[in-house]
Amino acid sequence: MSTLAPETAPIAYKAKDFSSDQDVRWCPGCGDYSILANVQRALAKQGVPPHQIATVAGIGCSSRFPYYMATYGFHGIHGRAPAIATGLKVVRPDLQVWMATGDGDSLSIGGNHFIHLFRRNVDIKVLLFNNRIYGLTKGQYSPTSELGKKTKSSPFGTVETPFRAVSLAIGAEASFVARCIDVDAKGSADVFAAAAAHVGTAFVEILQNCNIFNDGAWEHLAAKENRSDHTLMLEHGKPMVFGAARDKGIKLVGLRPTVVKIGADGVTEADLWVHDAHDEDPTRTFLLSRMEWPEFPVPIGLFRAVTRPVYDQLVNAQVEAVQRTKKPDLQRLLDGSKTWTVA
Amino acid sequence: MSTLAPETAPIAYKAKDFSSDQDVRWCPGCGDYSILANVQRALAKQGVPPHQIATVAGIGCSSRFPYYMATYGFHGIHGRAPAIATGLKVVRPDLQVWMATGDGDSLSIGGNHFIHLFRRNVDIKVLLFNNRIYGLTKGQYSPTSELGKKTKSSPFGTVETPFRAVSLAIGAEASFVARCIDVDAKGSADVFAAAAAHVGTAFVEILQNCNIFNDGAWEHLAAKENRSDHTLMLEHGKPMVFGAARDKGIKLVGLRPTVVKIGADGVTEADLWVHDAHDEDPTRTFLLSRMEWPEFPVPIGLFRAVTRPVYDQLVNAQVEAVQRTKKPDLQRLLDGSKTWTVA
Amino acid sequence: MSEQLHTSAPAPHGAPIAFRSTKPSETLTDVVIRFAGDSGDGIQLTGTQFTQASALAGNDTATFPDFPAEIRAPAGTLAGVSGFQLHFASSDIFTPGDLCDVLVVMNPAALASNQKWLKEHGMLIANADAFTAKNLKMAGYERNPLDDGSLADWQVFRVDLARLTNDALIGMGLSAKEVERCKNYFALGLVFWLYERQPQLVEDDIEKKFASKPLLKDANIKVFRAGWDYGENTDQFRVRYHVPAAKIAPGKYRSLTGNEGVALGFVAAAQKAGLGLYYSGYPITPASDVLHQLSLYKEFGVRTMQAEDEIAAVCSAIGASFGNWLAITGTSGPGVCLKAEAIGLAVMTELPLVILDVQRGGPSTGLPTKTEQADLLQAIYGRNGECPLPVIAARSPADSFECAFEACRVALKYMVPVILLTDGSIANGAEPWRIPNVDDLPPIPVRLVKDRAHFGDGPVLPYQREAVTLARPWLYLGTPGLEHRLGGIEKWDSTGHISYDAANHHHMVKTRQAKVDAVTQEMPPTEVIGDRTGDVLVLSWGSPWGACVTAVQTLRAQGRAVSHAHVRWLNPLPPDLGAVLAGFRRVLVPEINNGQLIKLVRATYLVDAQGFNRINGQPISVAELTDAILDQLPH
Amino acid sequence: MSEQLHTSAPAPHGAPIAFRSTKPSETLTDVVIRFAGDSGDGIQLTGTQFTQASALAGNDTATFPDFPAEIRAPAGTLAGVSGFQLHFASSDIFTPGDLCDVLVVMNPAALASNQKWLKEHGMLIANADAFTAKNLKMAGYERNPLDDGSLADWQVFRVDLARLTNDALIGMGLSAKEVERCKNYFALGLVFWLYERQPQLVEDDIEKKFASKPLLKDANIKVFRAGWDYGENTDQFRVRYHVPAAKIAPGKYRSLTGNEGVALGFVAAAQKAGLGLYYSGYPITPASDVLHQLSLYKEFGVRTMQAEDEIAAVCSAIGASFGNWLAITGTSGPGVCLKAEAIGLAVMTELPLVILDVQRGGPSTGLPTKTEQADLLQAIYGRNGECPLPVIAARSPADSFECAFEACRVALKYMVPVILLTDGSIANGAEPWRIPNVDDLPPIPVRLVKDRAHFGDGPVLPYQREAVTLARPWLYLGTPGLEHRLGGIEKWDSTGHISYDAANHHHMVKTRQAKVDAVTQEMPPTEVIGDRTGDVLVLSWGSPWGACVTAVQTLRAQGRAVSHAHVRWLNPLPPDLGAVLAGFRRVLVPEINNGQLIKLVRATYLVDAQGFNRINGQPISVAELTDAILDQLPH
Ligand SMILES: Cc1ncc(C[n+]2csc(CCOP(=O)(O)OP(=O)(O)O)c2C)c(N)n1
Ligand SMILES: Cc1ncc(C[n+]2csc(CCOP(=O)(O)OP(=O)(O)O)c2C)c(N)n1
Ligand code: SF4
Ligand code: SF4
Ligand SMILES: [Mg+2]
Ligand SMILES: [Mg+2]
Repeated sequence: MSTLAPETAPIAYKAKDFSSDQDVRWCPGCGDYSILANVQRALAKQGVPPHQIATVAGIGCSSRFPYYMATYGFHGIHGRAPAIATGLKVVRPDLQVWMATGDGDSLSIGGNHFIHLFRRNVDIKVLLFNNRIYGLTKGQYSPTSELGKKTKSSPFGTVETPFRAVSLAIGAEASFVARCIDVDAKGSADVFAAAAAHVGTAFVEILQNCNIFNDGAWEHLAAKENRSDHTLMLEHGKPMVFGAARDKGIKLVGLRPTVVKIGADGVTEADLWVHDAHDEDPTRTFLLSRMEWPEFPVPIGLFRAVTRPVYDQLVNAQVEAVQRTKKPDLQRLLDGSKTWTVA
Repeated sequence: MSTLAPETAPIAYKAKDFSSDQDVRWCPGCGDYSILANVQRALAKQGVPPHQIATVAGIGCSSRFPYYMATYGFHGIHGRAPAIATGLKVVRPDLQVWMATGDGDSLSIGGNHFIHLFRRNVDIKVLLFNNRIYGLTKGQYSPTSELGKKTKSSPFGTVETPFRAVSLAIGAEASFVARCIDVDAKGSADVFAAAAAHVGTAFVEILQNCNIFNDGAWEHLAAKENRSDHTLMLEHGKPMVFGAARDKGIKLVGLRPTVVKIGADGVTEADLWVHDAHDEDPTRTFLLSRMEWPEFPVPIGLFRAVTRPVYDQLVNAQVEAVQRTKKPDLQRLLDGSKTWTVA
Repeated sequence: MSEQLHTSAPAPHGAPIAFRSTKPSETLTDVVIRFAGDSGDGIQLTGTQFTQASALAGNDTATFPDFPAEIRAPAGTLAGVSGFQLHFASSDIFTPGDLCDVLVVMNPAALASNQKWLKEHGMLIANADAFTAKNLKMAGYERNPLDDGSLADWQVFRVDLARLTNDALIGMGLSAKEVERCKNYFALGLVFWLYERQPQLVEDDIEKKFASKPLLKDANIKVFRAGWDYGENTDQFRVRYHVPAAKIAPGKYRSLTGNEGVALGFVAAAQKAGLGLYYSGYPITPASDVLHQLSLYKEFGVRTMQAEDEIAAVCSAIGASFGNWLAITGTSGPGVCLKAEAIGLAVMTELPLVILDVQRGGPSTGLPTKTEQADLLQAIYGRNGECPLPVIAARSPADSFECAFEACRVALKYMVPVILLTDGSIANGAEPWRIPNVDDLPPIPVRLVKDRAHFGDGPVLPYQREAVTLARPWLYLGTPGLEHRLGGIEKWDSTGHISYDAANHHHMVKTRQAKVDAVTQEMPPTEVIGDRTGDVLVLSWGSPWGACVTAVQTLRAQGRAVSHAHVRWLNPLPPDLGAVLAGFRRVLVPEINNGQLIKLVRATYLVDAQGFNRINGQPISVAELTDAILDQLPH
Repeated sequence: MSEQLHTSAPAPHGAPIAFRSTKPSETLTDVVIRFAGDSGDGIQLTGTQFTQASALAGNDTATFPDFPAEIRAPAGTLAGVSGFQLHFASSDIFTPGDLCDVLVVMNPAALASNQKWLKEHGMLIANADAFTAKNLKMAGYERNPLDDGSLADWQVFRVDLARLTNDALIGMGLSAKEVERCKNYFALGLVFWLYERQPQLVEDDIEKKFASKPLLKDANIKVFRAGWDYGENTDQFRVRYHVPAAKIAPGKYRSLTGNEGVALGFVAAAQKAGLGLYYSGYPITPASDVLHQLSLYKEFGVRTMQAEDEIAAVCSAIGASFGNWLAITGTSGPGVCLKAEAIGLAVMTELPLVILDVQRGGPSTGLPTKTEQADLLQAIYGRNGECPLPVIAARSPADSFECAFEACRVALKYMVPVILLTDGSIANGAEPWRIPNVDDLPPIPVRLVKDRAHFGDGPVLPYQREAVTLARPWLYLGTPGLEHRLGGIEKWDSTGHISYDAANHHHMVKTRQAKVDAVTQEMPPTEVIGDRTGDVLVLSWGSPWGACVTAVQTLRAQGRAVSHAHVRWLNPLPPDLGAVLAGFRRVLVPEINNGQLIKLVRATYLVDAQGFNRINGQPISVAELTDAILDQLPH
C-alpha cells in the first residue's frame, strides 16, 4: 500500500509514485505492461496526487489495472465499471476517476453502461484496452474481432461484423474520443494528458497486443516500420499528413476522404483535410472512425474534444441550487404537509 | 386465437386478418393504436400469412403489441426482445420476425442487446415506439427525453443529454434505418414495406404520442399543419425538397447541411443534396440523424438500406456447409478420438 | 395503525362545520368502504381524501389501493377498473379489512369486478347513469344488475351521478369532458355527508389544486356540495353514520404510505449518520415512488439517479458507497434478479449498502400491481456462492420508516449490504403514523477512517476487523496514504490482497457468515402477543402482521390459547425464536407465498410448523386466517 | 471411475514395447502423482498424456487439474503455478486422491505452493536447474530447499531438466526458447519410464501435433526419449513401479471430462428427441469449454451462439425454445445471477430449457478456477416470486453425460426449465467412461402439436395440461391456426390469456409447483450403499460423491455401521428419501459449501442432520471426511 504523496509534498511526482506494491501478473510480453507504464507517467506529469485519484475497472486481464496503481482502486464485476464509476464520481467530485476496461468488458457485456456513460457525459477517463480478443477467459472472439476470425468459440470463423469502438462512442454522443497504441509512449502521453484535462467522459481506445491469444493483432499499425505509413497522427488545426516521408495526406472529396500524394497532380498541403478536434458536429469524427487500414491510414491521437453538459456537475449543481434557497429541516420533512395532533 | 390464413388461401389478406381476439388495452387516444393499424395494413399488403410471422416484444405499453397481432407472439422481459428474437430467428429462418419495443425498453435497459442486434445484422424488423417517456411505469423520463424535462423522477428537470436513436443505430453499424410518425399512415406504410423487404436488421423509429404522460411530444412534426414544413420526406435518388410549397431544400455546404430556399439566390433543385439510401458509407446517414427541428426539418422515411452479412444466414450457412461434407454419426461423436476396449 | 399505546382521548383537528344536517345519526365502531371505477375516474384521489378526513376525525385508518397493470385501459372495461379500500374505526385497527361495508361503483365493470368484496347486506352505491347498454356489455352483463333483482341481498343506492353533476354545473360553460371529470367530487360529497366527515378539508384541497384554474375550482366545489346536499335531501338515505374518534396515543400524526416511510427513513438515517445520501433506481412498479420522493429532497443533499437499468442502479450505489456515502438502491422482484451479481460484489467488498425490494406478484413479470411476499428466499439465497447478508422486512406502512432506518444503521455498523423487504400493499397502503421527534431518533455512529495514522506505522489494512461486529474499516477516499483496492475476487483477511489460498477462503466464507450472524446482537427479545405458552403460535413476517394481530386478538377474546409473534429480521433469525416456538403445541406461519419463512423455521428449529398460504395478490384475509388457526386448535 | 461392474480381466491396448528396461519393478495398487510448474510449462498437457497412457494400460483413473486465475503470470511467481493431479490404480477409484505419492515440480514456486499436497516420505522430483537465486526469491525461499535439509522427510530426486534437455538437443539449431519449451517432454519421458507406461502413445501424439514442424517434432521425441533413458540410466532411480490393470466392466472406454460429458449429453438428447440443438453462452470459467465443444459439432446441426452477455444467452435460448428447438444455455455462478430474471420467464411461459451451471468458488468473482458447490440454493430459490424448477446435479465427469441427457429429457417431457449443476472439479477432471451404445439410449418423446386439428373445433389452448405431467402442449410455430402468444404476465390456465384474477393466480402458483413435484415420477429408488439401517448415513450430492464412496467403503471394511446415499435430483428431492434417512441414527451431509442440501433436508424431513463443510476450493478430502464420519459414530 503506497504511503506516498502526503498533502504537503510538492506537486512533482514520478511514475513510480503511481505504482502499487502488488505484483503485476500479466503474461510476460503483454501490451498491458506498456499501457500501465504510459498511464503512470502521464499521471506523474499531471501532478494530481495518487490519493485524489480513483481507478475503477470491470473484469478481464485489462481490468486488473487498478491493483497495480497506487491510487484508490476498485475491481468491479464484468462490464459494470461505468456504473460504479458514475456513482463514485457523482458523490465524490473531488476525485479524478479513471476507468480501465477491455473490448469484451465494455463492448460485449458492458455495452449498455458504456453508451450511457457517453450520453450522460460523466467526468470519467475511460481507457479501453482493445486486443480484439477475450484474454482472461483464454481466447474467445470479442465484439472487435474481425469477421471470419477463428477462435476457440468460432472454430469455423466468426459470423459477426465487429463494432468500431469510436463509431459506437460517437453514436452515443461522446464528447471526447482518442486513440493510441500500447507501445507508442509518446502518442499515449499526449492522449492521456488530453483525457486528464477533459471535463466529461474522455474515451481512449488503446490498441493493445495480447501476445498469448491474439499476437500481432495490431502489428500493421504498432510495428515501428509500419507506423508512419499505416497510421495518421491527428493534430488539431493541422492538415492530415502522414507517411514516413510525410508525403501523403487525406483530402476530402465531397464527403469522402481520399488518400493523396502531396506534390503529385498539383496537390499541396493546403488541399488537405484540416483536423478540427473541437468541431461541435460529430459527423467528421464519425467519418474518421470509418477510416481503416489498408484503404486508409488509421487515425491515432485526439479525434474529438468538445464541451457539453456534464452529468455529475449538473446533478450536484441542481442540489446546490436548492440548498442555496432551502434549509434542510428533518423534522419538517417527517411532518409532511398534513398533520394532526392527538393530545 | 386466429384460425385464419390456411395454407390454401389465396395470398390476399385484410388488415383485420392480423388482428388477434384480445382486447386492446392502451389508453384511449394513444398513438399505439395508429401504429397497430398501420402495421396490420402493411402486413396484409405484404402477403405473408400470419402463421409465418412471429412478433416479439419487451415490456412497456408499446411491448403489449404482440397480444394484439394474430401472428405468433412473445411478450418477453424488459429490454431483452432483441435477444429473444435472435434465438428465434436463428433456429426458425422460415419465420418473419418483427419486434416491438419502446424508448425505455430498447434504449435504456435493453441498450446492449439493441446495439448488438445491429452489429450482427440479424434479420429482424424492429419497431421502436419512441414517445420520449416511460408510459407503463407512469411517466418517468426516458433516454430520449429532452435535457431539462420535468417528470416524476426529474422534478427539477433531467440532467441527461438524450440519445438520438438513429445516431446510435448507425454507430452500431445498422444496415437499415427509417423513421415514421404514428399518425402518418402513408409514410408508415412505405417504411414498413421497406423494412419487411430488407434482409438484415431493419430499424424503424416511430414517433409516437403518449397522450397521458407526454402529450404533444411530436406535435411540431405530427400535426398536419406542421408536417410539410417541419419534416423532410426522404426519397432515394431525389433531391431533398420540403415545405408545403415544396420551395425549400437541403444543400450540403462542405460537410454541413444547410436549409436553402429554392429560387432564391439562384438556388435550384440541382444544387440540393440528393438522398442516397444505399450509400455504403454510413456517414451521410449519420449526418441526417443529426438534423433536428427547429434548425432543420426532421428527416422522415428511409434513411439507409444496405446489404451486409446477416448473422442468422451465416450461422446457418456455416452449419450447412459442414453438413454437406460430413454426416452426423452420434456413436462416433461419443467415441471421440481415443478409445480402448475392455473385454 | 401501529404499536402506539392508547393513553388519551382523541382530538380531531377542529374546523367549523359549515354544512348542517337534520337527518339522524347512528354510531358505528368501524366501517370498510371501497371505491371502484375506471382508472381515469379519480378513484385513488377520492379514496385518499376520504382517508385524510377520517384520520383528521380521529379514526384509526388503514387503506388498500388496488389498481390494474394497464395505465388507462379503455373506459368501461374490466381491465381498467381501479379500486381503493379504506378501513376507519373508533378502535385500533391493523388491516384495511377483508370485505367492505360500502361499495361505491362508478360503472358496471367496477361492480362486476368488486361485488365479491361487498359484505352480505352491505351498501352498494352505484353511478346508475353509467349502467348503459354499452357499458353493461363491456362488463359482461346481459341484463342490468340494478334492475334484474340480482342484487336483492344488498342495499342498493342508485345515484344518477352523471346527470346530477351535469345539473350542478349547468350554465358554467364547461366542456362535456370537464364536467365528466368533476363527478368523483359528487361521490365524495355524498360519502362525506354519509359519514359526517369534515367538508372543509376537501374544499381547501380543491382551492389549492385548482388555484390557477378558477372555473374548475368553482365547479368542483359546486359538485362536491351538490353531492353533500344530495345525501341530505334524497329519501334514499335516511340516516348518517358516526364513527367516533379512536383512542390513540398522544402525539403528532400524519398519514404515511410504505413508500413514503422508507424514503423518510433513508433520509433520517443519512442525517443521523452525518453522511450524504445516494439513491439509485430504475423505475418499476411498485417501487418507483421511492425514487420520485427522494428526488424531491434536494435540500438534504440527496443525490438520486435514474439508472439505465437495475444493474447500473446497484453498481452506481456500490460506487457511491466506496465513495463513503450512504448508498441505497431500490426495486421490485425482477430488478432484484438483475442486481444479484452486484450484491455479491458488495458482500465481497464489505461495503454498506441497502437494497430495497418492494415485493409484487411473481414469478417473472407476474402481477406487477398486486401484492405478494414471495421474494424472501431470493433475498436470502439468490446469489452465487456463499453470499449471506442481513434481511429485514417491514410489517406495515408506518413500520417502513423504522425498518428503513434500521437497515441503514446495521449496514453502516457492520459494513454489510442489507436487504429491506416491503410489499405492494405496504408501499401503497397508508395508515396514521405518530411522527417521531427527530432528536429521539438513535444516533448512527460511522467508523470512517480518515487518517493514515489510524494504522500507525503498519500497513493499511482494509479488512482489519472490529472485534464485536467483525466490520472492516471504511477508509475515506481522498486521504493521503489510505490508498487501497477492493474487488470481488477472494482476498486475504486483514490486508485485503487477492488470495487463492485454500484455508483462507474457508476462513473468509465463515467470517462473512459470522458477521451476518453477529447482527443478532441488534435484536430486542421477540415480542409475544398473548401467553408465552399455548396451543398455537401464529408466526408472521411482513404485511400479514395486521391480519395476524386482528385474528389472534379475536380468538384470544374468545378464550383460545393462541399467541402471536412477529419477526422483523429474517436473516439472521432472532436468537430467542427457538425458545419462543418451543412454548407452543403448534406453530402456524401465514404467508402470501407458497411457504418461505416456514422453510427457514423448519430447517433451523426442526419444528413441524404449518403454513397458511394464500397467493392471490391480496392481503391475507382475517376471516380465512382465523379459520386456519381454529383448524390448528384442539377440536 | 464410475459405476461399472467388474467382470473380466483388463486388456490394455497392446502396442509393442520399443523401450527396454533392465531395472527391477515393484507392484503398487495405486499411485497419486501431481505435476506442478509455470502456466507456460505445459503441465496440463503433461498430465493429460500421462492420464491417457494410464487409462490405456487398464488402470482406473481420476484427475484434478488445479490452475490459477491468471493466464500466465510472470514466470517463476507463486501466482503462475499450475497443477495437475492424477490418481491411477488397479482397483476401482472415485477421487483424484487427497495427497500425492509423487510430486513433480518445475520450479521453486511450484514446490512452495504444492509441497503441502505431498504425502509423508513421498517422492519429490524437482527440476533442479530452475532453483536459481532469482526463482527462489520469487517463491519466497531464503535458502535453496533442495540443499538446506528442509526436505529430509521426503525422497528428493534432483533432475537437471534444463541442462539435460539442452544436451539432448545440441546441434539441432533450436532457439533457447524452443529448447525451453521441450523440457516438459523430458519430465514425461522420465515418469513414463518410472511407471512403465507405453511410450508409443506420446510419440504418436508428438507426430500428430508437430506434423507441420518436423524440426520440433524430432526435438520433442528426442527429449522424451532422453527423459526415459535418464530414468533407466541414472542411479537415482533404482526401481520402476508397476500398477496392474484394474478389473473393469467390459466395454468400449474413453477418457471424459465433465464439460465434454455435458456437451455430448446435450447432442445425444437432441438426436434422441429428433430436435435441433441450440446452445447459447457467454464465456466464463469453468463453463466456456462446453461452448467451444458444441461449436465444433456442426454436422449435427448444432447452432451455438456466443452472446453479448449471459442475459442475451438465456433469452436467445428462450427464443429458440419458443421456436421448438432443444435450447440450452450454460454458465457459472455469476452468470446464473444474470440469467435469473429470464429463467423466471421460462418458468412462466412453461418452455423447455436447460440451464447449465458449472459451479466455481464464490461469492462474487470469487475463485474462478477453483471448485465449489455453493450455488444449490441459488438454483432452487434465486428468482423473484414462487418460481420452482427441477434441479439435477452430476456427481462425476462420466455422470455428467447422463445428467445432461436426463435434464433435457425432463425439460421436454414436462415443458419446464431445468437447472443442471456440475462444478469446476467435475468440469475439468477426467475419468474413464464406458461409452454407451447409441441405440441403448432411451428415446425422448416430444409432444409437439403441429396441427390445428389437435384442438378440434375448440379454441387453441396453449396451457391445456397433460394429466400426468401437467405439461402444456408445445405448439409448432409456423402452423396455420396455432398462432398464440406467450409472456411473463400471469395467465389463465388453459387459454393462456393474461389474467389478474386472484383465485387463478393462487391456482397457477400451485400448478407450477405441482408440475415440478411431478418430476419425482422420474426418479428410481434411492440407492443405498451399505445397509439400509445403521449408525450413520452419509448423504451426498454432486462431486463429493467420490470421496463419500471411498470413505464409506473404507469404514464398512472396518466393520462400521455406515452407509452412503447420493441424490441426483435436488429439486424435488426423491420421494423415498425421508424413509431412507429414517433408517439411521445420524445423517452426515458433506458439502463444499457452508451447508445447503442440509437445509433442504432439515426443512423437509425435520431430521437433525449434521454438516461436514470444507469450503477451500478443493475437492473434499477423504481423510478429513473419514474423521468426520468417525466423529458421528458412537465412541
Ligand atoms: C458475469 C460474468 N460473465 C463472464 C465472465 C468471464 N469473463 C471474465 S473476463 C471476460 C472477457 C475478457 O475480455 P476483455 O474484456 O476483452 O478483457 P481482456 O482479458 O482481453 O483484457 C469474461 C468473459 C465474468 N467474469 N463475469
Ligand atoms: C427488469 C424490469 N425493470 C423495470 C420494469 C418496469 N418497467 C416496465 S415498462 C418500463 C419502461 C417503459 O417505457 P418504454 O419502454 O418507453 O415503453 P412505453 O411504456 O413508453 O411504451 C419499465 C421501467 C420491468 N418491467 N422490468
Ligand atoms: S492473456 Fe493476453 S491480454 Fe491477458 S495478460 Fe496474457 S497477453 Fe495480456
Ligand atoms: S400511458 Fe401513454 S403510451 Fe401507455 S397506453 Fe397510455 S397513452 Fe399509450
Ligand atoms: Mg480483450
Ligand atoms: Mg416510451
